[in-house]
Amino acid sequence: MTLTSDVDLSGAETAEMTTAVAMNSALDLALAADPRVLLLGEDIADPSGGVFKVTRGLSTRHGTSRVRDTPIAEQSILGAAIGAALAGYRPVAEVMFFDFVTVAMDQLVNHAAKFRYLSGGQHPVPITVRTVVGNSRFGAQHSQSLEAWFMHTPGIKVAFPSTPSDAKGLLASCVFDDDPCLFIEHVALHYSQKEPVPTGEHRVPLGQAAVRRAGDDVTVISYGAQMPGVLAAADTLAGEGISAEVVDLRTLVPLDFPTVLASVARTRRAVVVHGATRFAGPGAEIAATITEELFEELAHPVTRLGARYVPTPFLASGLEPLPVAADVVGAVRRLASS
Amino acid sequence: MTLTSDVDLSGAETAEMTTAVAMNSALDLALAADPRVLLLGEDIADPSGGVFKVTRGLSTRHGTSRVRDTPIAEQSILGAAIGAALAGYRPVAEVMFFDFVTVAMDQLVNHAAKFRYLSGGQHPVPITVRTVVGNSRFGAQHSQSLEAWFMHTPGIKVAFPSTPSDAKGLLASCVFDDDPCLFIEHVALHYSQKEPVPTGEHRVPLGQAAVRRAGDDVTVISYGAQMPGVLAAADTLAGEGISAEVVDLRTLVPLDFPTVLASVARTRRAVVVHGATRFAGPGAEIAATITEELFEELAHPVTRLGARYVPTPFLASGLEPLPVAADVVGAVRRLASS
Amino acid sequence: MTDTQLAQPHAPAGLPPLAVLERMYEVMRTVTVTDERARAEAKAGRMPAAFYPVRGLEGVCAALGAVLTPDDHLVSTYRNLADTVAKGVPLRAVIAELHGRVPGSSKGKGGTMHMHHDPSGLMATTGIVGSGLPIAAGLALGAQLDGGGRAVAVTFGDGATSIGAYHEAMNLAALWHLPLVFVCQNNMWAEHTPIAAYAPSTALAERAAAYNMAADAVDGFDPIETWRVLGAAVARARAGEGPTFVECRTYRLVGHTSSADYSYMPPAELDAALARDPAPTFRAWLADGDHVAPARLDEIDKAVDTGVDDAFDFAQSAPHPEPGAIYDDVFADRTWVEGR
Amino acid sequence: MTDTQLAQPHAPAGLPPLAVLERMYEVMRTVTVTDERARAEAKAGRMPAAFYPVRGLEGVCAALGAVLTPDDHLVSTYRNLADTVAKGVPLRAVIAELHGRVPGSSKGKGGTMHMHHDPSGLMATTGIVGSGLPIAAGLALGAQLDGGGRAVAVTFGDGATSIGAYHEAMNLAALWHLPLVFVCQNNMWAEHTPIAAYAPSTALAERAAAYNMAADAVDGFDPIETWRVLGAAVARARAGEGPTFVECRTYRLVGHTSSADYSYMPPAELDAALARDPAPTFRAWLADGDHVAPARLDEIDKAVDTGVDDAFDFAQSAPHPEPGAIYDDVFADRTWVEGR
Ligand SMILES: Cc1ncc(C[n+]2csc(CCOP(=O)(O)OP(=O)(O)O)c2C)c(N)n1
Ligand SMILES: Cc1ncc(C[n+]2csc(CCOP(=O)(O)OP(=O)(O)O)c2C)c(N)n1
Ligand SMILES: [Mg+2]
Ligand SMILES: [Mg+2]
Repeated sequence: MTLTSDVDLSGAETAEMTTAVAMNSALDLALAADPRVLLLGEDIADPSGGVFKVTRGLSTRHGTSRVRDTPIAEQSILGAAIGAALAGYRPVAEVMFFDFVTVAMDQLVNHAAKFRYLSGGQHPVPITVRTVVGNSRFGAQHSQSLEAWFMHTPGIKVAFPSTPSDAKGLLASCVFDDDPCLFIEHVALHYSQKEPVPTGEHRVPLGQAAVRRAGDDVTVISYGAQMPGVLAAADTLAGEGISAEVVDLRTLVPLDFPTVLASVARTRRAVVVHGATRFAGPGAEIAATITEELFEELAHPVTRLGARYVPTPFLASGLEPLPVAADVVGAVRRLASS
Repeated sequence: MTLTSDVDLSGAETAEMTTAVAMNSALDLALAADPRVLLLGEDIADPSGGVFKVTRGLSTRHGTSRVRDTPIAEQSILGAAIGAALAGYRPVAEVMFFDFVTVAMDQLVNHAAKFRYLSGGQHPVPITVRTVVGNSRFGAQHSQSLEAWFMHTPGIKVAFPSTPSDAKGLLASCVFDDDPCLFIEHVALHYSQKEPVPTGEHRVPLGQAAVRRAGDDVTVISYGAQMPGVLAAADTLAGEGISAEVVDLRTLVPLDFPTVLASVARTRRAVVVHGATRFAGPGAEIAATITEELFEELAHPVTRLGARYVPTPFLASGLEPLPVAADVVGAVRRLASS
Repeated sequence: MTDTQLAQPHAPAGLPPLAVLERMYEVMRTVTVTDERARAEAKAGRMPAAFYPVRGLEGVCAALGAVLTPDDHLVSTYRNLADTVAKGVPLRAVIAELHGRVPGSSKGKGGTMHMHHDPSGLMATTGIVGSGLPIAAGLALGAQLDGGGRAVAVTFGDGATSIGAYHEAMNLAALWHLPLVFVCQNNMWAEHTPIAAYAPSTALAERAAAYNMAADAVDGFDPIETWRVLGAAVARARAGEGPTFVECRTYRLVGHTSSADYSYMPPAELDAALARDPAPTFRAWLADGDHVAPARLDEIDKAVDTGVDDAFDFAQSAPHPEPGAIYDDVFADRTWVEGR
Repeated sequence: MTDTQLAQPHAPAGLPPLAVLERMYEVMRTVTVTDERARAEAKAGRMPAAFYPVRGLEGVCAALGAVLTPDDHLVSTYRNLADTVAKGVPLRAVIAELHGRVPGSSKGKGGTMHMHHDPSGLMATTGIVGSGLPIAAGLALGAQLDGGGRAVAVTFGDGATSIGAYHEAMNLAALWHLPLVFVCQNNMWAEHTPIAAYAPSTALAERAAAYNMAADAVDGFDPIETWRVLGAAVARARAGEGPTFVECRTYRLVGHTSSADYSYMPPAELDAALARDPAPTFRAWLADGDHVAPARLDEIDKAVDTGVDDAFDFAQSAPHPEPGAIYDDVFADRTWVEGR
């Protein structure tokens, strides 16, 4: 099954785009539309155009003054983004891999996420931080999915798209949002899928989940790089006569509880699936909230699937820490069969 | 009601100690017992003896070569601790306030927590990182309770004591544990309470919760600086005829689920209370796990009380982001009355 | 104070004009008086705040305030009273913030370490050592992209030169020729640790020069010399000639916080510094050198004292935020926030 | 290569002894051959690993290996093949790790960026730019507390000099006079960005000297000069005279990763560097100067080629970890881990 965005594209001119190309388009349009948009990051300017080529061509089109290569110094990248935001700009900073935010958490957590509050509303920080979850090909320091840390940090929004169209639409929304946004990409999604994406201005609002597939028996809640596996699992399950509703959260802050709860209220069974570590992960919050709201309706406790409690073992080892489609199939079967 | 440790102190010589003094005693004994124990941190040597005086006298007794003042540079403090650990030492590093780990997350998360794994067991990292949760007197950058981030990071143990005796016993266990340990103190507990604490060697094992108060109607699960309020609430509730069992987790990794589940299996009602932000906080994991294990037994969904989703407002503002005893009383009452 | 001109290319010649001299003195006196008062209020329990005294920095901050305009941006630290006053933040807003009240510069929710005042160009203060520097680099990038003419300054302590964020910001500012003045308020102490105990080289300006930026050291107890050197640095920033590092050598005249002790400070060192207490020393120099008439100085003193009393009275009778205000300003929209 | 002696106080005089020359050549040749082979295996899909080529660093690493003993500790980066080989990690263990196999140096779970080999003193490698430096400072603290005599070295790229961790470690090492050698492998590139585009001053050794530590720059394509300067630095560390920063100037002879392109590298620059390709250049010098007999060099070449083939054969036929091994070595005890 192909993922499709829930945004109505009829009327809009579209082109087949990968996620990387769709993000490139969002950034290109933002740079063209608003002189206050700035890009900062390591190797993002041409000829490199970013290690995943997401910013390819942008410095050539918009100048290296607005699409700026930086030294390898993430504290200064994020600090510069925050400062430029205070000066009226809308910086988009790239942290090459999510794991590298660990060298610059202070700027994001103590400053970007708090300045609006600590200034009594005087100093919002409209920055977007783009970052990438890697995979085990690179080992344990290039494959962590740390969104739970930022869900737990009041003051920063978190988007994690799973389709090209959403990647474009959510990135545009982040860039033009007046709050700091963490925009999470996954290396497995950059070039894995093409779909028609509006060539012009396209936004997907922050805080709206998408029902990717309607179903009656069980609700599967997921986002980001787990979505293809979840949808494949739903296909398999459909073949067995089990109808799974699939909710793609798209943003984790704000998290669209109304959509999640409406679905689970109907199916009375839920599975949450993510690539982040299961223990104290995003699924814990989602499961706890569903349970608080729908305790009487639930036929079963919410099932959580997430990465095992281990540093990521190297890909070549063959060890798999992440939930795969078969795990989802198994979990849904267990819920549906009782 | 006075908190007392569950450790049997009969026989052992004891003295009345505050938490700060009890920790000092643990460090003093560790330094005396094992020449590989080292202390690193800002202002920890005499005459300062640490901003909260926890290390007072230790550099005088054990020398400034083993109790070392450092520059204000947390990455190098934690990196030096990790390196010294690889060289065979047992460093105890101080990060003055928990919020400051944000400048050094990389060392803790990417290196300390992963080296044992990434070296195939060759290079354990037996460091202890002591840090302090402040309060809103200092504002939003000196009052964050970030333990959830570390629960979510495979490879690092997390202790958060609530009593002088546990502070001593857990700190000693951390120092002599072969894995990296994050030992969390709270500024409100350093000098708030005295109790008899063994003057000699005293250890509280990591991963064992303590039942502070037995009860039948509701289980209240908490730890650290929320414990005094929780116990006060239990007193109030007792006056109303509601019997609350109070579990002090003491360590969050490993988290003692057997003790928690045994209690809730009996009471069928649970409230989790912590000073960390409620959203995606430690309580989410605890509530989700309880629900997974005891869904059929639970009379109600688990109630979670935690800090509101806001940066900490300045103390003098009078705004209160944390759950207080009255909130606990209210939550327990609601559960018990239905 | 010496009247000799610095070799500095952009150094303003001679002395500041009378209005500037008067304003500098007013700032210094205000800071001295407010600092004493704030510590007393904290001690008395009327101001439930951690407070970081600034005594010793009066001249440095007055000089910085005198060379910046409200359009220029400033980033400061937890030890920000002198910076905020010098930058022109109304004293009432400052003191109300220290008391957590609604008319505070951050509506009472920021507190001591978190002063923001957009109209005066006070863009942020931080409680995390060194973290203001990268943010100031971003403000300076903004000023540069706006077309120049505006300067950005950032203040920080001697201890901050040890931390990573300092290095990254220095490097970036030098690389991008940012219009940024790094004002190192060297008070010779980082909490209870003297500079020689944590710095392999205490030649901070030399270390800064290695980044390939202009760097200078100045006697921070000499407001006139400081004004010249900071003025030159700001002029260089405005002219698009890149960043400057200025080490202002002072001494911390009181403890690290309002409650800290002095026991670890060598008494002779402290006494020598106290003998140069900036505001009274500057006052004497202004009077003795006939730069400002004694009667005018008396007038300023009186106005300052009245202003300080007024600010504390104002603050202590101002309202606290309504409980519901706790959810304001987490995000632009508070709907989702309230539900969590 | 010049035979002139350096002014360096501890510089060993003359040339390395024959055994060292041979070993250096063996290391360089091993690295060159293994690097080519690893890229080929990755491309062919037989080695599912991100791999960071080291071509260009052969001489620097061989020199470093020659001045360290197995007791000395080394911390390296993701670009670690030459460091690990030079430090004496058995090639089979290295290549098996790149293939994720049980006999790998980290039992196959670490991979390319995470090589550890305690018996050889390879204490860590990191995938985070700059992060190895503070850890190396800690190892050096350990060596110092042990009573000295042992040296610690850390390798890192030119790009790492921009990041905070670098600064903090330099500062700490200078302050504590740690027995640490900072080996900057300057290959003139940080991914696709040339050094001049990110460094306000490319005089890296001068910048290092500002920390008040010994600092030197060396032609990293000259293994003998590099051996002398690194030898002096290690001798200084062993003698308790504190840290040294050595900038080894080389050039990256291939792309940033095994899959990267060269399009952004000025062809003339790359060609000039390739003309000095370390292993063949050193071989010619050894032979032409009668330092090592050609027949002996042929022998080494043959042994190296056989050894490399053997290591890849060994690795590719070695077992993967059992599935249950995923829970090993998170903590000392895996009980709790399995349940999560
Ligand atoms: C990252 C970080 N580490 C530690 C602290 C605790 N701390 C607050 S002030 C201070 C001393 C700073 O010294 P210096 O930079 O000289 O400034 P001063 O306080 O003397 O003005 C320290 C260590 C902090 N706020 N942030
Ligand atoms: C903190 C951090 N930021 C960014 C990266 C991505 N990255 C990996 S290698 C590299 C270039 C490093 O350049 P240099 O230090 O010169 O070493 P080289 O790769 O040239 O050996 C970058 C930016 C990283 N690994 N860590
Ligand atoms: Mg200072
Ligand atoms: Mg390089």
